[in-house]
Amino acid sequence: MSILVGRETRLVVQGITGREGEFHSRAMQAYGTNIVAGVTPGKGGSMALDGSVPVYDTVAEAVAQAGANTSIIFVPAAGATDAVMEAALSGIATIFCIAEHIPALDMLKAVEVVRRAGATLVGPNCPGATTPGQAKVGIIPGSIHLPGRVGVVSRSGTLTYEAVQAMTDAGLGQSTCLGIGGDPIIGTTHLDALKLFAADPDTDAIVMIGEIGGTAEEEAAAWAAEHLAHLPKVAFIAGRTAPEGKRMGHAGAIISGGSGTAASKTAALEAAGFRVALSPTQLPKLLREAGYKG
Amino acid sequence: MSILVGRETRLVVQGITGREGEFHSRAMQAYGTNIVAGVTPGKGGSMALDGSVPVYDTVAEAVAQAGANTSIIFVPAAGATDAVMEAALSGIATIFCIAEHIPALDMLKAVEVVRRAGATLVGPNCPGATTPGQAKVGIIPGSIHLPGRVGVVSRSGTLTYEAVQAMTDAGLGQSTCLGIGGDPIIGTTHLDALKLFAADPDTDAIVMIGEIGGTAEEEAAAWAAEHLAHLPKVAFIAGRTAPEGKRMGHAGAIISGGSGTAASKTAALEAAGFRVALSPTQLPKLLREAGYKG
Amino acid sequence: MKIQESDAKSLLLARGLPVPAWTVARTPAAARQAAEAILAGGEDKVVIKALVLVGGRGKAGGVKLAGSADEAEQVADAILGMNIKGITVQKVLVAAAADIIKEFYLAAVLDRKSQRIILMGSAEGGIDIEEVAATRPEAIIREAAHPHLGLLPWQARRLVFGMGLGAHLKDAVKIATGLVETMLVNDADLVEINPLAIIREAGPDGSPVERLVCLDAKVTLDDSALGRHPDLAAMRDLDEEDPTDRIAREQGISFIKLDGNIGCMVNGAGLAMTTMDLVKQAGGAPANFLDIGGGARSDKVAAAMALILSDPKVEAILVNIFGGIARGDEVARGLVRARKEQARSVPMVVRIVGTNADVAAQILEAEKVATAASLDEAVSMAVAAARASAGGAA
Amino acid sequence: MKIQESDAKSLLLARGLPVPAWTVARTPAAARQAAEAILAGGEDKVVIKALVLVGGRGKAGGVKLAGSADEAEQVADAILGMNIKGITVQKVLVAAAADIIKEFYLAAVLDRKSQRIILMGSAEGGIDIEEVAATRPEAIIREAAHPHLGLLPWQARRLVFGMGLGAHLKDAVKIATGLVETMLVNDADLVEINPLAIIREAGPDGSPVERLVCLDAKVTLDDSALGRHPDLAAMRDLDEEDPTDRIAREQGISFIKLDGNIGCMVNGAGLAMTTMDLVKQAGGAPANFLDIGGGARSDKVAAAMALILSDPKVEAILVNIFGGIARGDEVARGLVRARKEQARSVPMVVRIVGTNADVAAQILEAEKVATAASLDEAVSMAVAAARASAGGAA
Repeated sequence: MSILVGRETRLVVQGITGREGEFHSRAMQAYGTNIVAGVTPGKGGSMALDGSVPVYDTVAEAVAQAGANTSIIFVPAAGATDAVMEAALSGIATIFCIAEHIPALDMLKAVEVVRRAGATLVGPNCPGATTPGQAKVGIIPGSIHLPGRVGVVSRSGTLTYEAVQAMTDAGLGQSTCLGIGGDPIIGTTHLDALKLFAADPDTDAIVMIGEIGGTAEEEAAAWAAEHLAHLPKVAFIAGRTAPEGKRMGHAGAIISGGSGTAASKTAALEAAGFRVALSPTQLPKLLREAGYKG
Repeated sequence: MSILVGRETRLVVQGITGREGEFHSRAMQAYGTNIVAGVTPGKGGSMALDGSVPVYDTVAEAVAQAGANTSIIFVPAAGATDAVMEAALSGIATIFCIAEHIPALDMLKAVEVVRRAGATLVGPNCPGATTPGQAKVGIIPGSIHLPGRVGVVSRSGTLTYEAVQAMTDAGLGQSTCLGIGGDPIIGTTHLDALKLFAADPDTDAIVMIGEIGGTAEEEAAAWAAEHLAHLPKVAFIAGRTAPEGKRMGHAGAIISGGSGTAASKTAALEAAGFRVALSPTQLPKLLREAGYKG
Repeated sequence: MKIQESDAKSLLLARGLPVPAWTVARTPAAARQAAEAILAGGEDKVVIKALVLVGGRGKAGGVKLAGSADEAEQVADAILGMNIKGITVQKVLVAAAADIIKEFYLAAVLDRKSQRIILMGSAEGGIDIEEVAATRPEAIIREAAHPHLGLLPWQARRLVFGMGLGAHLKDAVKIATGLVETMLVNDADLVEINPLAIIREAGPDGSPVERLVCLDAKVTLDDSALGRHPDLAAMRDLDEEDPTDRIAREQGISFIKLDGNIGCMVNGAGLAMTTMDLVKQAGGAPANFLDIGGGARSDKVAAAMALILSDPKVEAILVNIFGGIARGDEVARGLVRARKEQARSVPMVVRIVGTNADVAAQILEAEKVATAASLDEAVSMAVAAARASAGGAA
Repeated sequence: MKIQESDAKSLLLARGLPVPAWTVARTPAAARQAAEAILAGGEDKVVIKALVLVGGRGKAGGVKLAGSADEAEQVADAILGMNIKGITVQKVLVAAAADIIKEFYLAAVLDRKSQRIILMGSAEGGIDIEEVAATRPEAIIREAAHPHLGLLPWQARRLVFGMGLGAHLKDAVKIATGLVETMLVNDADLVEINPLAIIREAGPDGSPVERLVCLDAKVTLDDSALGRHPDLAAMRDLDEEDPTDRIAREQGISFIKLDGNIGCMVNGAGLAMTTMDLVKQAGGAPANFLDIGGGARSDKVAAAMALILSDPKVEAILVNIFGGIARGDEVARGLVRARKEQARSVPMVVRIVGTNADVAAQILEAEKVATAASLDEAVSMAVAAARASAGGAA
């Protein structure tokens, strides 16, 4: 199933009856994602998406009665960490949290709970993941994808779409496209994503999209140098012109004390064998140059 | 090393410069226990026990510099749970907590931390453990022991001494004598102790001392019925005459709502193949009757 | 430590939970006055409940309704002074009688087996939860609070839906969460609401509305944590505390009065229970449970002796000390001194083993105190002494 | 959100931490008055510090001592109105000048890598911690707070001993614990004390005593949590906030002004940065970072347009929208409307792809707006338009 999502995904949508939840659930269903349940406390017993999906009061019921194994959370920030913990402690294996503006200290606690439960969290403030031709869990437009063997991971939303579109336009299909989110505290890091791709027999090349702030790209690069030497790898880092000390939209996108710059990330990636593009549109060409034949 | 303590024990005493800490440290040292370090915040750099034991400010130092692997805590109740967590998160494998009157909700948090750290806690409100002839960690009088192959576990303090004395008087030596403490929330239960004894090649028979309150003895009995069928087993339960609804000294020793009675525990133990004594002095005789030849 | 319903309700109120107003009255006149105020507010009836720290007051006739101030005064007069399981009722709680639509049970308990705070809920309220637990365990919903984060909102929701309280989701979640908070903030062992009830009352515009409220409350506090909660320690009900209980508490001695005639002084709770059990088994009757605790200095020994002798039924004393932290010689000296200062004289049998038992033996011998080497022997001697003493007195 | 030293110190005081008294003065006269009071209290000198939300005020001359009220007034007069990194100083903090024996560094930070709150301490205080971290990392002691229980007392002790503050164990533990509490209670990203100092001051009997105090304080708050802390949100320093910053914040638009002449309107932070980078790479200069966010309704588009045009240096606008949640047609309609309402006219290049991009194209074509199919093409067109516009203006 490539990584995280695929044909085996049995999705429960937490917040399925909200405006966003319903809108994106329809889009996911239209893409072919197997949505087996919705959860909205107080609406248990009703049906959503034109009668096709049962709604439960709790995730535990969605797991027990509908066999859900994956969750996507469209609950707003104030209730999102609770929803994440509910999913993790009710037996969900893979959790996607879309909401932005979640207080970092709330997420810190939730991430610890998720880790202790042995579950995987993607996000928050992320667009989700798509395994083209199989399932999409999130808000990435389905139309930009092409099935293939390149794994894409990114901290951003629309920048991911841009990169994926460029790949698709060049005929380079994707195994899974994963947006991990731009917040300071996230469940799945670039490094975690690379480890998943490394273990995936359906992924033969890597596209990594990063941005200024933190050292997550550097850590992923260091690991890739050792463990992914055999795979063609390309990267793009946004924020080469960002000034120091200002948050560039994402809570995590800030250069502080001279660390987290695009230059330092680019240097680390190049040292680790990535070819680093100056524009997302260059990624397909660089991937070919790196020896990718797919 | 029988269980929990023995020749491999490298003990750090937390609170070694206090009145109780120093008194019992001398007794443990006299018994032959290898005390490698003491901890008293602010007295790091000094020596305790007539210059024989270095004192550190933190348990981490005691582990790093003196190779401590076991800790005994003589810190009073107000600081005891913090000391337990310090030991567990500083790399100590086995922790004994002697203090009584620790608030149960504090201990509940600490027990979770200990479990997550993969350490073992004995107590609180316990007399510790002795592996006769090897090491004693705690406050059990060393003189009552005899080396041998009977494992003793008890929720009580002086009642344990009574039982051990009876065994020794009858020439029945002990592999390890363990007092697990009488509080409602404790790190090592009767069941945990039985599992340790079951895995110990030096233990050939079991003496289990319980008392009214809770269902820990019943749970241990149920496990023993299945896993310790081959071992001679005897038990004693204190509190046959205790009235309902009154705490008999130990915070955990209370019959409530008709559960936790000596009668129900005795029945469970007998059903599980234990011979249940009416007095601690009967234990050696019953053990012989159960087939123990040691 | 158990606290009265009125104090328990105060703790719930402090967490913002819905508890109907109440008044505590120590006289029929005060109860009448409280009832008048409630009836003047438009209520039909008041409920008058005995404030005692034992269960079963309802069955004992300690809970009654009244429809007028006169009736309230009569009912209060009947309940005040009533003896419920050995406790004389000294105060009553007066409140509006609720118009109950449905009753539930909800309690936060410290669960020893799982080492968690467990929230237990049932759609069968107002009844004996232990009976429900024994006969129909599936009628009880359980939710274990996170050991470090407390009850998480989704856990509260799951419990509430399981209890069939989905129609009152928001209020019920608040109450469930508030129960665990009450436990955590006050170091309680138990916070029980039985019944939690949906009641019918007059809304702002006079038309009837439904509301979820805590009609009764029971809270038990962790004795070990009272030191850090002086406000809670002050809730100890001295009305129901014997003078001997108070002295024992102040001396750090665990003491529980029983019905027999053999006073017991032991170090260690397990050994103290064992000593009682053996006395009973030998045909005697223990007069008390008494654990003098770890150190057992001589002043503590003297206080324990006074406690035992304060019970006029005591006809013999059995001292059983296994020295560990407690040093036998110190206990022996304390016994000798206490013996000299005591108000009345009853036979005493002493057994001291363990640390410094030899010195103790010398001290006791010098004072001609009867001693025993083994526990069984000490018990037999004490039972015999009590019999002789009782025979002599008869 | 950054807050001023005075507000940061208030948050520390609220946790009971030792912070010497201070006064905020907005005029030289007010500074004089504050100095007079301090000097009358027996102090030798006062320190006057510029209150600005940028670092390096010391090097910029924004921190000075004064030994008399006259001197304090003069110093305050010099500092007030000073320009520090683009910020005009509008207020100063006045406090007694401490008699410092030794300085330390202590900060609680939200560490992304370990996903923990990390307490960082160093015996080298009052200096640039980033320099110490880069050159002598062993001089920094780190302690990660428990993710659910916060900083445990033993962790605080270990840190304090590691920093060589064992002689002030109790106070230092309280400060370390208090820093993490300050972070947790206020949802801060950073709570920094630099310097934490041992100072000499007059004791109760007049003889000198040593005390550990927080001499400076820096706190950054989590923007995402301000909604639940209205008291903290009120600490936003409007003195240092541009009118455009305020409008952007109120509209939920991420906006950062830069020095160039090509205004950018993009959806998504990563794509917005990328757009800026490509403009620069193509030889242009971005005038701003602007992320209109997820929904991008037409009123938000209009507000974004107004923000961009409020910068007189802007000579061309580049709109880059990748439709996902944002629908391309809605953005296009917003652009058309904003175009009609705008105060001044500059060339605009629009690239809309993704959801409803086809409808968007029709709308823009009908209004004769310049469009581009690819990002690279859009950037080239915008850079060319800005050059032409600048040429025309010259």
